[in-house]
Amino acid sequence: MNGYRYLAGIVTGSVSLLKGMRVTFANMVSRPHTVQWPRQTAPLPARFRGHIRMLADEETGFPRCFACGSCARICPSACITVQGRKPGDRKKKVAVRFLLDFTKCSLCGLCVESCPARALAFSRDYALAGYRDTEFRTMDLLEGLASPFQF
Amino acid sequence: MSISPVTIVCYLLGISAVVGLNAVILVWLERKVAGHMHFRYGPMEVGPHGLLQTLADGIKLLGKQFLVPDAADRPLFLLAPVVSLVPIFVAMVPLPLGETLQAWELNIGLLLVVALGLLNTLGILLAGWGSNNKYALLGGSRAVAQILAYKIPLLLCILTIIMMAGSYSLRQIALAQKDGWYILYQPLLFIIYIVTITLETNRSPFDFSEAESELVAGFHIEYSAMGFSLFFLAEYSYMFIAAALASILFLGGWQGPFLPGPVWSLLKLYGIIFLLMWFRWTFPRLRIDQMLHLGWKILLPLALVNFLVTAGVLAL
Amino acid sequence: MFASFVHTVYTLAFATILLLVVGGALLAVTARNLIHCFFGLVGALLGVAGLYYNLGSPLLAVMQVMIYIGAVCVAIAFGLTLTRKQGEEGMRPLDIKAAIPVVLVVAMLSATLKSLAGREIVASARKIDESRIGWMLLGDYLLPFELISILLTVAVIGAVTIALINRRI
Amino acid sequence: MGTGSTLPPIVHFVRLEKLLNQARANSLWPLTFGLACCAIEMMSAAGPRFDLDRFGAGVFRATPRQADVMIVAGTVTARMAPTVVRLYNQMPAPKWVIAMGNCAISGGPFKLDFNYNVIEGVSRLLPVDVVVPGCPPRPEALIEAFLKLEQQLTGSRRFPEAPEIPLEDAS
Repeated sequence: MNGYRYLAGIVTGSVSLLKGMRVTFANMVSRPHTVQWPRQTAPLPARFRGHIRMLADEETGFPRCFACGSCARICPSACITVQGRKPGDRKKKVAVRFLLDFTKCSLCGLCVESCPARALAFSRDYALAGYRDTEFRTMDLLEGLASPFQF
Repeated sequence: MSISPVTIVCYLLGISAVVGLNAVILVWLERKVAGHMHFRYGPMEVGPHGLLQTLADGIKLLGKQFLVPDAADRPLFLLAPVVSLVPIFVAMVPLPLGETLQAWELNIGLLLVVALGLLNTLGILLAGWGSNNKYALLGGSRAVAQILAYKIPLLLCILTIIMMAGSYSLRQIALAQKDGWYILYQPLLFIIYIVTITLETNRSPFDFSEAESELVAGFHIEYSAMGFSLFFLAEYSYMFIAAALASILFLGGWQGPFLPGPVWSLLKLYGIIFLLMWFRWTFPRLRIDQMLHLGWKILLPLALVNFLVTAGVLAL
Repeated sequence: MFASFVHTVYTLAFATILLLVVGGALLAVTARNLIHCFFGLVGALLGVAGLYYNLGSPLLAVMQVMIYIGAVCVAIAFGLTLTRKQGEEGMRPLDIKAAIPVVLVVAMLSATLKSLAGREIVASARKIDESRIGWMLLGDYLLPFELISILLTVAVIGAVTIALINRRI
Repeated sequence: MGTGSTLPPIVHFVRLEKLLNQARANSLWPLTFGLACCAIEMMSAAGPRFDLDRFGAGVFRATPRQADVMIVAGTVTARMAPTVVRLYNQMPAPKWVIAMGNCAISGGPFKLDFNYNVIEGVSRLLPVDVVVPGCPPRPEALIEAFLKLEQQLTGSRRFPEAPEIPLEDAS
């Protein structure tokens, strides 16, 4: 009986090993799942959160932000610095400085939710890397937007 | 004793070329096989399909700093990679890769190859002790425990083949299989032999002496740059030798229809190496007691029974 | 010119083998570190294999490597890796007891040399067939062969017994 | 060449160094070393979808003696800091550090006045070559870091810039 079990163990063990080898061989001859970034791109999820960005007003092209500071107040990591001024002809303030310290941000999204002007959104910058951390310590979100203060 | 020094130098150069080229090809192949078994590509960007990857690795390792730990046993530490590499140059001498492609026909070629193959453990033990590192020492002592488990089944396999062919000469053994390869007569023995060479070449699932998840990197934990690459070279060359032996002992060596001899022997050889790679990327590592169980309680009795049965059949 | 070069190479090779034997043996008995002793022993045995080859018996040389280095030394190494580092201070290489083997070796060597004195020593040029060794072992020398195997079995049983003393299964 | 080597060579061989740098850039073996959640993204980068091994950087070595790049992936606590430094010191000379994730760059969300046990950026301990911001960064960002390192070593970029993925491509 014992001898039978010994031999049966060897046979069943070998069969199970062969089954495992069949799986890996099938893997090997099937098509790889790799997306060859950066030559190809894998789809990003629709709700992907990159660093926040500032949206522009459709009419004027100025930043939507009126520097109320609620984002800076609610941010748990204190990564946002906002300053605004009133342009001469308007009632509302417009942001003149909007700095993000992305190295402290943990993408919780409280700033986006709390913004009364809906001025903030998540960007789709997914592959940031740099040689110095200072590039990301003060990211100027107003870059590229028009400003009413260009004299 | 009538070999001129020029011939010896030519042989040495040829064997060095084989050792180097084989390692370059095998490392690339291993990474590609591993990649594809994981649904990946493996090296792609260095050269077409990553063909130059190993070259880049080699040049990089040449340019790295070679560290000798302060507490290491300096002479032993420096000697270890050399000890594990040098026997290869002798063991490759009697391997026939073709009708005429053989450095030296030796009437005890098989014994020489097997004896030198066992010296690999000495290099590992030397590295393990010389590094003066607990993981390295554990790796070395595991390698010694391992050799005790696989050596007797390995020698029994070889004895059976010697008995069937009636010669120690690798060339004669290959020629004896003109009418039928020994794998047809001895399928069980072939399986035992493949398992023992997996043990001999220290490859997963039996890579106890460098078990990454237990011993960090085992015996070569303290080796950087060239020391490490010499160990790497030795490991892949031992794979080459073991696979070449398997192809000669069981698959008729260079003999086969249509294609020229060396092509056949390389095909068989790399087929067996692919089998070893396939094992590596399929099976998880055993526990050491399971390995000893396998060696002493399964491989040894099976090889012994097979040996006795073969002897009986041959005597009749 | 060429022949003399070959001759020089062979002489150098022989000198290397001698150095390996003598140096390895000296290292094996004088080194303080146990593992250095072990590798001295390995070197000496390798050198002896080289001597066998030089004497025209490659089979004996290969067997020397396979049995003495591949088996005996590995068994010693297995024991070494399981021993604890203990009592290293007590082992002085120049103990008074070390004189005993020295005296024995000198006596044996002088006796051998005395018996050989005056005779001409010729290395046997006759090639020994491997199969003849097998026939001799299983024919004329069957009794000693079997006695050795009994001795080995006894040694194995003894080792198992010693190993079981502290186990209490 | 930055922080790559601890001792600059006395004599420079231009061609040899170019060759060496090409080889180094194409075989950056990282250390198997993860500290926190970013390590999951690091593993993902080595996995089938992104496959760091395509660039020759997929050989994760367990021992620092054989590694070239240390990826500090996660929060460096005060308790872990000596170990991180020790591992860095154990690596042989041409070696680089990638600070992956906000915690490794600046302490991230743990950078608070009353937090006593988090090192505010691994650059206080080691010379950092490439930073990868994000919480955690995507695997592509880690690959981008390797490409940046390669760019720094060879002086030119062999690969296309990171392509934009618009919202329409989302799955």
